[in-house]
Amino acid sequence: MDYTPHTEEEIREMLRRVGAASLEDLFAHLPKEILSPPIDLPEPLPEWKVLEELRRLAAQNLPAHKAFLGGGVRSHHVPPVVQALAARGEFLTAYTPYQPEVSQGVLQATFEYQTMIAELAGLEIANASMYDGATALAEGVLLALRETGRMGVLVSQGVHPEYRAVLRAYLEAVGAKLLTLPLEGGRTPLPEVGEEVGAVVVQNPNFLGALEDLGPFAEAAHGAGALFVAVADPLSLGVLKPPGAYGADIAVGDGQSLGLPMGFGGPHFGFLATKKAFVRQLPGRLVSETVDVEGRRGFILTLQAREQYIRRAKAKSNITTNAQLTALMGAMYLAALGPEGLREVALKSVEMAHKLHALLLEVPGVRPFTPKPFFNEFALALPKDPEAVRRALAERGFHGATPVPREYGENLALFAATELHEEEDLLALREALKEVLA
Amino acid sequence: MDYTPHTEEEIREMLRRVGAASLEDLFAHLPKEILSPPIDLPEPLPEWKVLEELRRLAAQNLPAHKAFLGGGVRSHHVPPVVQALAARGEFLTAYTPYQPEVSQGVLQATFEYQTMIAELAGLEIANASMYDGATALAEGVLLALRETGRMGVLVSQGVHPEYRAVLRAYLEAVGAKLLTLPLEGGRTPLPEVGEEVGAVVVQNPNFLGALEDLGPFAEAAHGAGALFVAVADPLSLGVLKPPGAYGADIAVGDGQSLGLPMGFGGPHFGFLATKKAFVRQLPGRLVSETVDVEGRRGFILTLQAREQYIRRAKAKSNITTNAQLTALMGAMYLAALGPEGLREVALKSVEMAHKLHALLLEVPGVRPFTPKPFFNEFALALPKDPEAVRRALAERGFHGATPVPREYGENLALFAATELHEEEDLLALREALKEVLA
Amino acid sequence: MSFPLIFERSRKGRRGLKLVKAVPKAEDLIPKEHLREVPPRLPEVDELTLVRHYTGLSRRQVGVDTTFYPLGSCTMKYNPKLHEEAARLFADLHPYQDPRTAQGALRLMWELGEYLKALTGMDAITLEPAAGAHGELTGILIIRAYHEDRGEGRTRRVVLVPDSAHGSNPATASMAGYQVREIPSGPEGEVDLEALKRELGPHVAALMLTNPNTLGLFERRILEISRLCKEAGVQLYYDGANLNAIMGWARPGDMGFDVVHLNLHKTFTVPHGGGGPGSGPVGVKAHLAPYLPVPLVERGEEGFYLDFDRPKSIGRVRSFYGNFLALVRAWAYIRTLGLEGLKKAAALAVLNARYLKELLKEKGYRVPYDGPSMHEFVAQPPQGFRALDLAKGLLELGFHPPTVYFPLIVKEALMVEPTETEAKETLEAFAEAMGALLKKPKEWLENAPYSTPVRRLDELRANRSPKLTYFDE
Amino acid sequence: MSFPLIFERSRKGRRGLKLVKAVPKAEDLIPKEHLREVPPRLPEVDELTLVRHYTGLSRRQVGVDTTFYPLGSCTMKYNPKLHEEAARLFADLHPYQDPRTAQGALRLMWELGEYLKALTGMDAITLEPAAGAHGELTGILIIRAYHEDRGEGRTRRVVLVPDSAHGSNPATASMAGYQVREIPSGPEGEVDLEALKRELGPHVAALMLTNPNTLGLFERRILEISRLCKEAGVQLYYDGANLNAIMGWARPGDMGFDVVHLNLHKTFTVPHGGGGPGSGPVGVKAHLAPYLPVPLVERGEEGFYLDFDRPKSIGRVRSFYGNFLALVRAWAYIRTLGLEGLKKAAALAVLNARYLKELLKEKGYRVPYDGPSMHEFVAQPPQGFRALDLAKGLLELGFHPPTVYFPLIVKEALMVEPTETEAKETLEAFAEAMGALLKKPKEWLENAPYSTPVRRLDELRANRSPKLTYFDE
Repeated sequence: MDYTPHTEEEIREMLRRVGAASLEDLFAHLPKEILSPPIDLPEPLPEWKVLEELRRLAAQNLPAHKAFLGGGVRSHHVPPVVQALAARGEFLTAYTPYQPEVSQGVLQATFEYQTMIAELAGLEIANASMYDGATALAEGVLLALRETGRMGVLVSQGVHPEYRAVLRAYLEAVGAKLLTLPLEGGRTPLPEVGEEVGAVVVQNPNFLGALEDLGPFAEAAHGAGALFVAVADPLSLGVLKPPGAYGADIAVGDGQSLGLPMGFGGPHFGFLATKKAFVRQLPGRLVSETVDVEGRRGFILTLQAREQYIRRAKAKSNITTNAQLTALMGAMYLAALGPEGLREVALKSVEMAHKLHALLLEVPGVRPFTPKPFFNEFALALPKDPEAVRRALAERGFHGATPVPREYGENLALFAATELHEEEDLLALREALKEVLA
Repeated sequence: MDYTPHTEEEIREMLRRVGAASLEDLFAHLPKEILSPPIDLPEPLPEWKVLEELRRLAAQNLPAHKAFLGGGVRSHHVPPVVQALAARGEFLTAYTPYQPEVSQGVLQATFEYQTMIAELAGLEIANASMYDGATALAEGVLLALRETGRMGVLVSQGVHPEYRAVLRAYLEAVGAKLLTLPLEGGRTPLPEVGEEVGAVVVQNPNFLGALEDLGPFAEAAHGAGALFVAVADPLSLGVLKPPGAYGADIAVGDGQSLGLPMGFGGPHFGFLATKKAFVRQLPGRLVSETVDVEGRRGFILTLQAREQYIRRAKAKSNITTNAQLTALMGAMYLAALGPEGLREVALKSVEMAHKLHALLLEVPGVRPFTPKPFFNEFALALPKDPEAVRRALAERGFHGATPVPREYGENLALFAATELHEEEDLLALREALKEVLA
Repeated sequence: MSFPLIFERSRKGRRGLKLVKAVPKAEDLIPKEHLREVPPRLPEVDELTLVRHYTGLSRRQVGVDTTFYPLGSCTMKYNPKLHEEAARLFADLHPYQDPRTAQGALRLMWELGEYLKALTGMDAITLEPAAGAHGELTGILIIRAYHEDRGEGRTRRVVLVPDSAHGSNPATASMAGYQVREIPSGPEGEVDLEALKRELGPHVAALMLTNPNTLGLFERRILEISRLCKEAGVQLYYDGANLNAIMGWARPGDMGFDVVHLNLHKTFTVPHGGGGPGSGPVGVKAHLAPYLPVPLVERGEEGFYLDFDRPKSIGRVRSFYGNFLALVRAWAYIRTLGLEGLKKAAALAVLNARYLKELLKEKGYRVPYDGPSMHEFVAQPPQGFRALDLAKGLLELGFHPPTVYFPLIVKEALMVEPTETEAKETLEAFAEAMGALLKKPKEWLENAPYSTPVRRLDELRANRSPKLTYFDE
Repeated sequence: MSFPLIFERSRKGRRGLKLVKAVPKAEDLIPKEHLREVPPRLPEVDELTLVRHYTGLSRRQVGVDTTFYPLGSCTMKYNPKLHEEAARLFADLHPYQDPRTAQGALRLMWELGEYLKALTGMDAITLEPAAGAHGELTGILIIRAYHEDRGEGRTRRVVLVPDSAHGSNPATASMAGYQVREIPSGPEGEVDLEALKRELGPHVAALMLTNPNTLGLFERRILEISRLCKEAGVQLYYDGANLNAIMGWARPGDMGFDVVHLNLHKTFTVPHGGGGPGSGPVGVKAHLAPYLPVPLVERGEEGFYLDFDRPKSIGRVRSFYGNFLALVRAWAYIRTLGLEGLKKAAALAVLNARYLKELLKEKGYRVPYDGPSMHEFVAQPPQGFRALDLAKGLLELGFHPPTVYFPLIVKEALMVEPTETEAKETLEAFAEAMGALLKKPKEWLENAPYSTPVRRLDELRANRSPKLTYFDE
């Protein structure tokens, strides 16, 4: 039950050639005290049994297809065509395209990804991907601090709380200061931007789903010599004014909404777009077009002097493995839908979220919290503990009511809708919520 | 919700070029009486909704993983590696390799398949596949009749009743005579073979799971100038003496046991192996090794003059599309397991079937029917209608008790075991059967 | 640079998948005389070698997923990836499980049958046949049973087929024990009505027609043909290979056909798989329904069930219920497109063919039967060019060639079926390539292709001394 | 013959996937000032074009599935296809669904954590980091929090790394706000103990080691190193990139490491995906457990739950719970192999490396630090050959080259890691190719490769005037 090709005879022959008496002998130079410790692992299983065990585990989960849960991940359609293409062994089992002559598939696909992300963000360039939206934000802010030479960061409370937690961990490490701008009425108030501030960060739609007007933040940031960083949902950029059009210098976000499986939170991918002027401060991989010795167009990793494996301690980031395959899936999704398809999915989600909003407000005790206009999710104030509501809904077969952290208010829960929801689904949720809150 | 690339503008442009005013206009020369009839079909759906509908239908089935059902299809492990490789778009979306220069993938894989099947059968050659085991049998018998110039066929009742039904339909069409040899004590009695008989057909293991001794049938057939046709389960050929070693002239069977999904009965594939001497009477495609103009090894469809698209009414069969992809999956399975792996799966199935046999005979009222030695399935005589037993077992979550047609006896049911069954599964079935028969 | 055979990658004792932990001894289970003495010489490879082998082979193969593939009469349209996921949902069902535990599968079959009946205008249907030719055989056996039931089995011994018919039509008729007579095509490429009239009579069991025919032309006098057949007691058989041209626009049933087979792997996007598995349902008019093979899926009060109680049935043409997983794909296709989508697909298949025909004529190709083409057309190269060489030249230019040398009534035939899923610019690029070929030096054409995994192969050698297995000397 | 960009395949108004039937009007839902004025210039393609595009791109790409890929330090072993099916089973879970409805997923995470703790000899673990370097950052942040908690945060400002370390080690230390000091390697390729002693002190926060190191050599004095670190209050960090060499045979925990990160995409067969997503769990000794990021998966009386109540935690390094679907694959791998299988895999990885080293030496390559190699080794070509040219030559001969120019302490380095899933004859064929390269004319080498989809690319041009998007002028 392993994946090694060696026959007993081959092992003997190879051992002889390398002058070892046995496989154990290959480890004979390790300190005896630590060699072959007792390790408690389950017995090996044939693959059909592994699959059975996995199916047994999977059966202990209630799948979240058509979940009404929000908070950075939503139940969207995962197109089989994207899954099938990304499963091609050449994409799946290649690594970083250090040898461009035999890696044009990954390189060109990444170049196309960069283009699509830049287009969505309304900015000039994008890197080849980051781990997720949260780390993309952290790296984006670090970029802004490097670029401005400052150490202060103003972050809207409307930025996903987990993103802010990651940002905090990254910033504290380098001694940068993080100041949070509490939401007022569900939206970010325009702050005073001090001279120590290198980055102002706002998310749109914000964590509560509300639309923010980003223009004034960009102006305020620029007025004080800071950069403006926008956190965006790429799906929303099919219809919403892109960060670049608001004057953002850096746009980041998470790619899950682009048809990626929710996967209990990952892997998805983070995107990071910015202006070409900042390219040499950009972390992560970048693919450039160039030509080969015969003048044919080709693609290649470029500006590698920014990266850790060349620049070591002076690199712009330590990132190496990023989220190539999931980013590729995001690009495939965008290509499969095109601008119209993306717009339609986004609008349908918004429409269904608004219908859901109206329906859930019919439930006694439920009060609105997220102000209009919102996008495809919103917070409601519930008359009960949202964790209990979420559980009670789950017992009725519905996934809904993402509990909102206390910092935003008491008994708040997020509800989202997507292109997968139909009127009857919304009505069914309303009835279930009525029961739960009765 | 369709797969056409045409934009409205392109359609206009193309219509103009072909001199048509509209898409309707393209059909204007069809008789008016029949044009655009009202047709009642459901409304089109976006793909996520189609998937939802299919999942809804799928949820109305009780999956048969680990089924104890026998009768020509069994619940075996379907290796993900085989599924993944066969899903490669080039294999999936090619057609008959008429252009060998760009079809070496399918052609070489088929050549390898032919080799593996010939090896399993202990015969010299095999064709590129038939639809299923039953049609492979029919075509194999027709081959024998062509080769002998006779019109009589002796068929053991131990041949799967559905295979015999298919054989009957094919033979009646050409006016051949089918004579059935009733089983005696669960095995085929050695018949007198008359001069009108062109083929003698025995299945091993037979429909009731019992092992037949094929040697005497081959002798009897050959003694009367007839050919001997053996129906075999390819998995069993990992351990059992192959038809060729018994003197069979033709071996046929169904490939499902080689790791193919049960798929409610199909698609699987049929195999047909025989002696090289009969090659020009063989129906279906054949791939041969050859060389290209530079002397490189290559593969090509050969002896096409046997086939319908060349020989038309004089072809050896009308078969064209066969079961290429499923046959490829069978070959991949054989390559993945190798001779040892195949042997192990076969033996494990046999072992578990024997344990199951002993356990089920502990259930009051159950009597043995299939004589020993049997392979990996067997018939039991039940004290109740087997259809009712099957249903009652299903209500308890078990798939077992394939009802055996009345021609074999009253209240008989088949039970099978495979490499997927563990002791606890067998015990659980025994308990369930006890309940059902109590 | 020849690609190794899996047997050449094999190493004695190497193991791939191991599915069994504790292996029982053969002798403890099976009497020795039944045991194999010599193990089969199957390849012994590890899993990575397996993956590299078949991945490598796939990279030596083209398909619709890689290349424009206008193989006439084969309808090489796009096969949606959705359908592969759909089929997976139904993979784990046993044909003999209690039908109450397979209601979803049975409902799907029943619904698909209803859809196909609606689309063809037939009264009853079987989903059992495994491919188009298999559907043909099923259909002819049904016709045979019908005539026999009426006492005309011994007199009606002839099946008529046009000279432009697929080879499977006459081969099928032979397999069903019939004599075959060819009906010539008229000057416009349609059935010669006078010739047909001469052949019709009480000795004829059936007329097999493809409509549109293999020239891509709709038989405009089909209503007259069917009337003549009816008068002569001749059953009219519809070869559905070309249904893609007219689906939703016209129905064989309305044209007067008695039997129809469909190729789900052509018209309804079941992937061709390098040559199958396909699926060939057969629809019939009410008078033939009693003869359909068993079982049929029926809807009863307690749900869907398999009906075996059909005393006049021809019996069976396949084990179990046909290529069920192919049916799932066809169901998904029909539900995705709906009637409007299917009509649009057919119309654009026709538009693509007519457009490409115009482009090729412009490039110097002739179209001998240049009527109102449907989904395909048959072109001829200018004098002096061989269809084979052009096909090989196309390979060098990155296209899969059309069907060549068929139908037989056109010399050096190039039978082109672009399908509706190809884009305008693909058709134009193909036409450019076809044009470019006519300007290539003769020698270049005769020796093409050059950069394919192998070049022209020695077919004669393969025919004279076929080597059909690795171990064959 | 350059392959079109997806944007070049785009046609205005063409549609691929349509997921919405009745499309609402934007203005009815969203105030105009929030709406996008210019649509993004995304490609407009049909589904078949999409499939041909990405299938075509994949055919211009090699991977482990196609080619021997001995990229040193990356452990390019076979990625079982089983794992892709495994991951699908868990695809449809939302991170914020009620944990009681995700007990299977949580159990899998918990079990994987237990397995990894057992294999590394650590006391607690987080599965949150998304890759190896991300794990490094997590680990160093934990060490930082530990020192700060003990009041030594301001004094311990230095992280030590060997000169042979992966670039990510110093880069990570920088990201965590540390100064980096390099420790030279001794003549045998292991850490220079005297140099290390000189550097250790109360100003040092951590020493980051890879063991076996990037020369493929096990640091034989690791117990002394860890003792020295302990004495100096320096936390010892284990870069798990090379764990494949010793898994099951020796544990970082037993060697005295305080923190370990693992690369599930190297050691535990998560596919590399062309550069991720990976997964980089971090295990720690008990004294560091309080600082692990939130949440941790814990087992309680009512089942598995996510523990957020960890006041000393460094917070978060990623949203949600890490790359969960990668964890599923690693779980499947460990359950398939068990301890014996993992030990066998490690031993054969070592055997393959040592065997290939011997073969390459025979062909004329030098191995400057020729100690008892583990899973990889670093070779040098004979005088006058450039590693780059040899790499490009290998491409022409059908192999993926080793890592070149790393580690930095070896000139013209060729860092070769064959992994345990490669067959003996593959190693031999590779060695033959490496030998053949040394006999090629200089000019051939300098201009290789020749028959790849593109040949050598102009890197300088890309660096000087990068064109990073299609719409960039």
